[in-house]
Amino acid sequence: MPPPEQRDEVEMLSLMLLIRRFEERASQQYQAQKIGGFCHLYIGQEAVVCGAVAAARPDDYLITAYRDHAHALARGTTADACMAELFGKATGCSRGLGGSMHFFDKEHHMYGGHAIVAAHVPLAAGMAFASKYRDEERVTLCFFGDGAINQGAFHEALNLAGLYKLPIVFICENNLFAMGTSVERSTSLKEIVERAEGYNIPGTVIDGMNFREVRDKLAEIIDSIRKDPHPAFAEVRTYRYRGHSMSDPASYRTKEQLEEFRLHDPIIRLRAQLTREGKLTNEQFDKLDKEAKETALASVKFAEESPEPPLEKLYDYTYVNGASA
Amino acid sequence: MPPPEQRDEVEMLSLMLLIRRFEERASQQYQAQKIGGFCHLYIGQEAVVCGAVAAARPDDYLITAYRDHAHALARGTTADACMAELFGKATGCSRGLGGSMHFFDKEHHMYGGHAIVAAHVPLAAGMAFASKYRDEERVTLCFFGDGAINQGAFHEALNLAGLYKLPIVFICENNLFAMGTSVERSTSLKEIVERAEGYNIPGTVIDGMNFREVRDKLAEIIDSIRKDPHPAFAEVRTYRYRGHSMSDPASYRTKEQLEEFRLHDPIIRLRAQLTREGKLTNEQFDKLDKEAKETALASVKFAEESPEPPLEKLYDYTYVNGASA
Amino acid sequence: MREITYRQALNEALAEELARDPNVFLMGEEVAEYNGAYKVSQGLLERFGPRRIIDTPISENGFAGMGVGAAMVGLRPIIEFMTFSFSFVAFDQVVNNAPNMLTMSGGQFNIPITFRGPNGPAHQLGATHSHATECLYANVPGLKICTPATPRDAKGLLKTAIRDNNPVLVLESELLYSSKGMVEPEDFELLIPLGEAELKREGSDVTIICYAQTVPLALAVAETLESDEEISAEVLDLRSIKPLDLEAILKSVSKTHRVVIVEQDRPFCGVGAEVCYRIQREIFDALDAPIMRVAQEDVPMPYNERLEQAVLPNAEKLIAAVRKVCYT
Amino acid sequence: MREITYRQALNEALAEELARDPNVFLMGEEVAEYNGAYKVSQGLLERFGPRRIIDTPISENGFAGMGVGAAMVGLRPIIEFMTFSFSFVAFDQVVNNAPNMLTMSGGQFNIPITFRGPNGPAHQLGATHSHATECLYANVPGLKICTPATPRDAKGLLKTAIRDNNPVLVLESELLYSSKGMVEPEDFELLIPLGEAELKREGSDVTIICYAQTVPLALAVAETLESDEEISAEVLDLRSIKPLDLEAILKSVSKTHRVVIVEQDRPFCGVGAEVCYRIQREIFDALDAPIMRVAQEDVPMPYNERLEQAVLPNAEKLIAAVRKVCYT
Ligand SMILES: Cc1ncc(C[n+]2csc(CCOP(=O)(O)OP(=O)(O)O)c2C)c(N)n1
Ligand SMILES: Cc1ncc(C[n+]2csc(CCOP(=O)(O)OP(=O)(O)O)c2C)c(N)n1
Ligand SMILES: [Mg+2]
Ligand SMILES: [Mg+2]
Repeated sequence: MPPPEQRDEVEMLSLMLLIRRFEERASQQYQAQKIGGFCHLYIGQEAVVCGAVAAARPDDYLITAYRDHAHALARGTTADACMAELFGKATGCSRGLGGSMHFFDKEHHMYGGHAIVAAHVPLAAGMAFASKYRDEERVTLCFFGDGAINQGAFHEALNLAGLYKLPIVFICENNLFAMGTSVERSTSLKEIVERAEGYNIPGTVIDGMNFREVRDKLAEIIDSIRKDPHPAFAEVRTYRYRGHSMSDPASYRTKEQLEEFRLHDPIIRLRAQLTREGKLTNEQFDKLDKEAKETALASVKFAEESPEPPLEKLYDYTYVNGASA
Repeated sequence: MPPPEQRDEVEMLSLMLLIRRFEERASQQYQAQKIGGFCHLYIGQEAVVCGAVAAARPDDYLITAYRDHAHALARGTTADACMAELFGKATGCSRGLGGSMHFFDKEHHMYGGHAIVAAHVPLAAGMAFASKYRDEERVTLCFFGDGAINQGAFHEALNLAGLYKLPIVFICENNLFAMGTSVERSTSLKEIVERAEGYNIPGTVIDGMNFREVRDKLAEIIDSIRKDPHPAFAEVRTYRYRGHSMSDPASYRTKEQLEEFRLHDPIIRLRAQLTREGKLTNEQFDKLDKEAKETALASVKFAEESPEPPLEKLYDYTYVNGASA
Repeated sequence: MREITYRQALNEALAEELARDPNVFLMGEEVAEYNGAYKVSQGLLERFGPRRIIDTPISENGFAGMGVGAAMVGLRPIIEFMTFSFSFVAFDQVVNNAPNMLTMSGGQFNIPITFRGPNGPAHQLGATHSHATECLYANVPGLKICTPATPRDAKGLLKTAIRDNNPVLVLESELLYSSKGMVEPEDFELLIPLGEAELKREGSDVTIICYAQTVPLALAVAETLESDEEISAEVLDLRSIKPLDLEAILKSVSKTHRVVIVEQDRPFCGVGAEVCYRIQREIFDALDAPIMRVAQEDVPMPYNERLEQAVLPNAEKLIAAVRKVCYT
Repeated sequence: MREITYRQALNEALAEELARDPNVFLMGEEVAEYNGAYKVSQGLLERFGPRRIIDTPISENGFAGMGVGAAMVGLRPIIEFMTFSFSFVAFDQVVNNAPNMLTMSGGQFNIPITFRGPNGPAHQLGATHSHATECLYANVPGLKICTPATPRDAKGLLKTAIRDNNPVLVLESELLYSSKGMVEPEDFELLIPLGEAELKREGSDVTIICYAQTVPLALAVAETLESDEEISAEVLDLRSIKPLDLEAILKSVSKTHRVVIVEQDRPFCGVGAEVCYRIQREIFDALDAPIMRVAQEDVPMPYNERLEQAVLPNAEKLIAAVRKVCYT
């Protein structure tokens, strides 16, 4: 596959559009009570996972927390499979058993979708351990929020990754808030990235509203890891436009702050860059956006028409049969 | 009570002697199977807790891990009560119910004696929280080993202490090993003290084999905390002459390393300093050592002759009766 | 008496105990500025200020341990777990430090702490967020556990828990927060002792033992049984899991001779297993039928709503169990 | 057959499975250079090297989670807890990530991991170091749990656990590590299925159900009962707690009509409570007496030896319980 720089930026722009339109639909369907449980939207943060995916190989391991719809879509899980999962249907990426917070797609190297804050960070270290154990040229991308860095699991995983020189990038999606708690109120530190020093892990700050910066800086990190396995830490500064979850009015932040970030909207930004460079016309953009909207809408129809997981299979997911041959 | 500088160093020397002689007796009694369970000796590290106690007030909160005999003795728990605890007798500092790893003495502000690595570090933060909550001029001294810094509990407690500006000194007794694991093999970091930076907590390195340095550097830290509540971190470099526990031959380290540290033995060192300064004669030292040996020996007799905790009280320690008035 | 919600009842209990005792404080994620993830602490920051209503980072093990440490030196912490599913990252603090301190210190340090928050399956939250923890914590000596099902019990039990000198877990139910019930006027000092079950309905043919979310279920089923099958069911709400009100249980079973236990936790080593053991041990000859239990199916909780409903105890399962013990 | 210790048996099982499958690795505190805190991994580093025998920092939550992550992508980790009392700081990884992954991923990710180490009270280690965790983990769907009592069972169950495609907890006993027993020769492929209890002694008057440390106790008591009271006791070793061999249990009880369960865990919601519930539910009419249990006293473990012995199940308590169910 082509090196990151070559990956078609227009394609990545349409991916960001798909993510946004998909989540707008999801939000609408949640309000219509077609979707249950908790639902956390990624709108505003699209450049982070898209930049990371553009910088990585499709078979690099990817794992994240519960704000995970975009990570699956970015990895190639279809909008149909994602929406069906939200609807709890058998055609969902987790067969309707995981729900919004637990998206999985083995085929596309999407390893979840994990809802206990920071509990997946040790899992990521274990995946990186496995690729090193097998001498694979594989890098693990571990996404988590700013709220995760004060959990013991985060601390233990970073120390272990540093100790064993594991090929992993810890990607902290710093959107300034953990639910209603700002980073200043959760973390005894000026800059999150400094925490990596406590494990002798190199850290980088990245503007998460800028697709090209995310892609290029992560590409550099990932390539250096491929050459010589080691952990790296990236604090990617971004913002979620919506509340923490569908039930959160987000009254803890100012309208000004939100507007400020909207000015740097990652989709508008990449579109402008591409247009300026003559790589994209307005017509082309509108077409991409129209396609994204159609795909998102179609996914709702697909989810609605999909079957529920069969009741009689209720007991089939607790244990697998058989043993190692 | 007098400021640290004034505290009689000869008195502190005899305290170090008592701790050493007490543990030599304990080790002997363990081999004679008068003592059960695990037993971890502090021999070699005496200057750490003695320096800390000399720098603090008697009512400052003190809490440590399972290598805790010295911490109780330094706080004023009698050798009798300590030996009786090892023997599991009703006259022990924990009434024979705690054992070597769980020494407690409320009267002398010794808050344990905790055997789950790092699990007491959040307790210490809570104690410091309480004194700040009540506006007390009290500092909490939290001791733990180099092996504790890779536990989640340590991480969470340091961040919380930094966030809430708690009056606490985190005292890492770095004796280079956690059981058979050297610091290089457990910690992805060059210097343990650097980890404090990840929480914006000031750190200091202290020579733990030198009583005066421990006392003076900790006194400075403690005083600054009393003036203005905040957490501080001290990496105190020391060495345990014995194995991790009575059952550990300590074959993972070299005889040379042990001998190297013995050269800087904290007792010999303070004795030399005092003699040089004409504050202590050989006769006086021999007398102190003789007293320490006698106290330790007497504690064995006391423990042997003490009664067992009564069987009929077996159920009396699970819950206390009553409620807040 | 007034009608208020379970959520308001808890909020009143917190406010009253905070007002009563300056050593009481509330600590947890989003409890202060956000007024609680489920709004149980609504208005408390405004009334009691940031010294006593304290927001924390996502560090359950850290702040649960802080609570235990603060309790060692005389404070009376109330630690909120946003849900008890998250108490698992603090498990060591809850099962080691809180309940063992009194014994390990030979009686020197009791730990007057309250751990509270919603427990048990809510609605489509999936496997990681649906844990019913009562049987796990009930196994640990030194802990007390209550599981209020009504606004009145919620208020009375939480107030008692906060005043208790031992570690107490108040396991609330997210699905009950908005339910309503009659509670004494605010000025009335409502304290409900730990370890006292309550007969929520009288009956003669069978005893249905329940707690928390399964109480409304049991009451509804009892009505159906009365009207549809002429079975008179007695409904006993345990209210406290530990201490367990064995006396009340035996009294009812001695009368009905038939028992069904309906619980919200997992079946294997669940609360009902212990209750069953105690009953048959004490009054084996009084039993006219085997004791039946209705608990969750023994599978991780699926997200899909229909599957989730199939995992949970429900009227159909409970009625079937009652029929079984009544041989109808 | 040869006579070897329980420790050697475990060591052989580890060595054989490491040799058999390159995806198997052992990770934990002091397992490599120190050869294991209890020497169970003696010689493995020398034979298999640091790539597969891995020392860790004191970070149970971290390395237990690493094991689960490695298992997600095809390795077969063996995670040693120095003791299961320390698994509480990793509780969330063991009860959430390991057993829920298969369900949450709709069947895409099974977790072939083995968690092993000593479990239950040892000797005078005090309240924090004496936890019996079997009933806690048995409550969690998706986990399998075995509790070997003999060298043969230790070897056969551990090998089976390592090959199982699900998360399995092998709960060993520190007090049994040096005990000896007959085991097939090394070249024999010894695999003991999970979920199969074993009749360790035939009898006709009463069934004593036991596991792990209580098996030798039950066997000794059975001898005494035979000689002193002419009571013929059948001793059934569960070997696996989950899956539970209900068939074997019912078969024995249908014969003896009397049951005593002797367990090493705490009484409240302990393993015996579940076993009791299942028996009375299935063959209520076959019981001639209430089912009795002998477990720990429900108090935190005291350090003092005499008090510790008073907390633990012992011959005196077991004999009293047997007498009770036999109405002698
Ligand atoms: C251990 C644990 N504690 C609490 C929660 C509840 N919770 C879910 S998300 C969240 C905030 C996380 O914020 P952050 O890590 O910044 O991620 P973001 O939501 O901003 O993407 C909290 C407290 C949880 N899921 N797990
Ligand atoms: C959570 C936990 N894991 C493992 C252990 C077993 N253990 C007891 S002491 C110890 C080593 C601790 O070393 P360190 O912190 O350096 O203290 P030191 O023994 O050197 O004083 C270990 C691994 C434990 N008690 N708790
Ligand atoms: Mg965030
Ligand atoms: Mg050490």
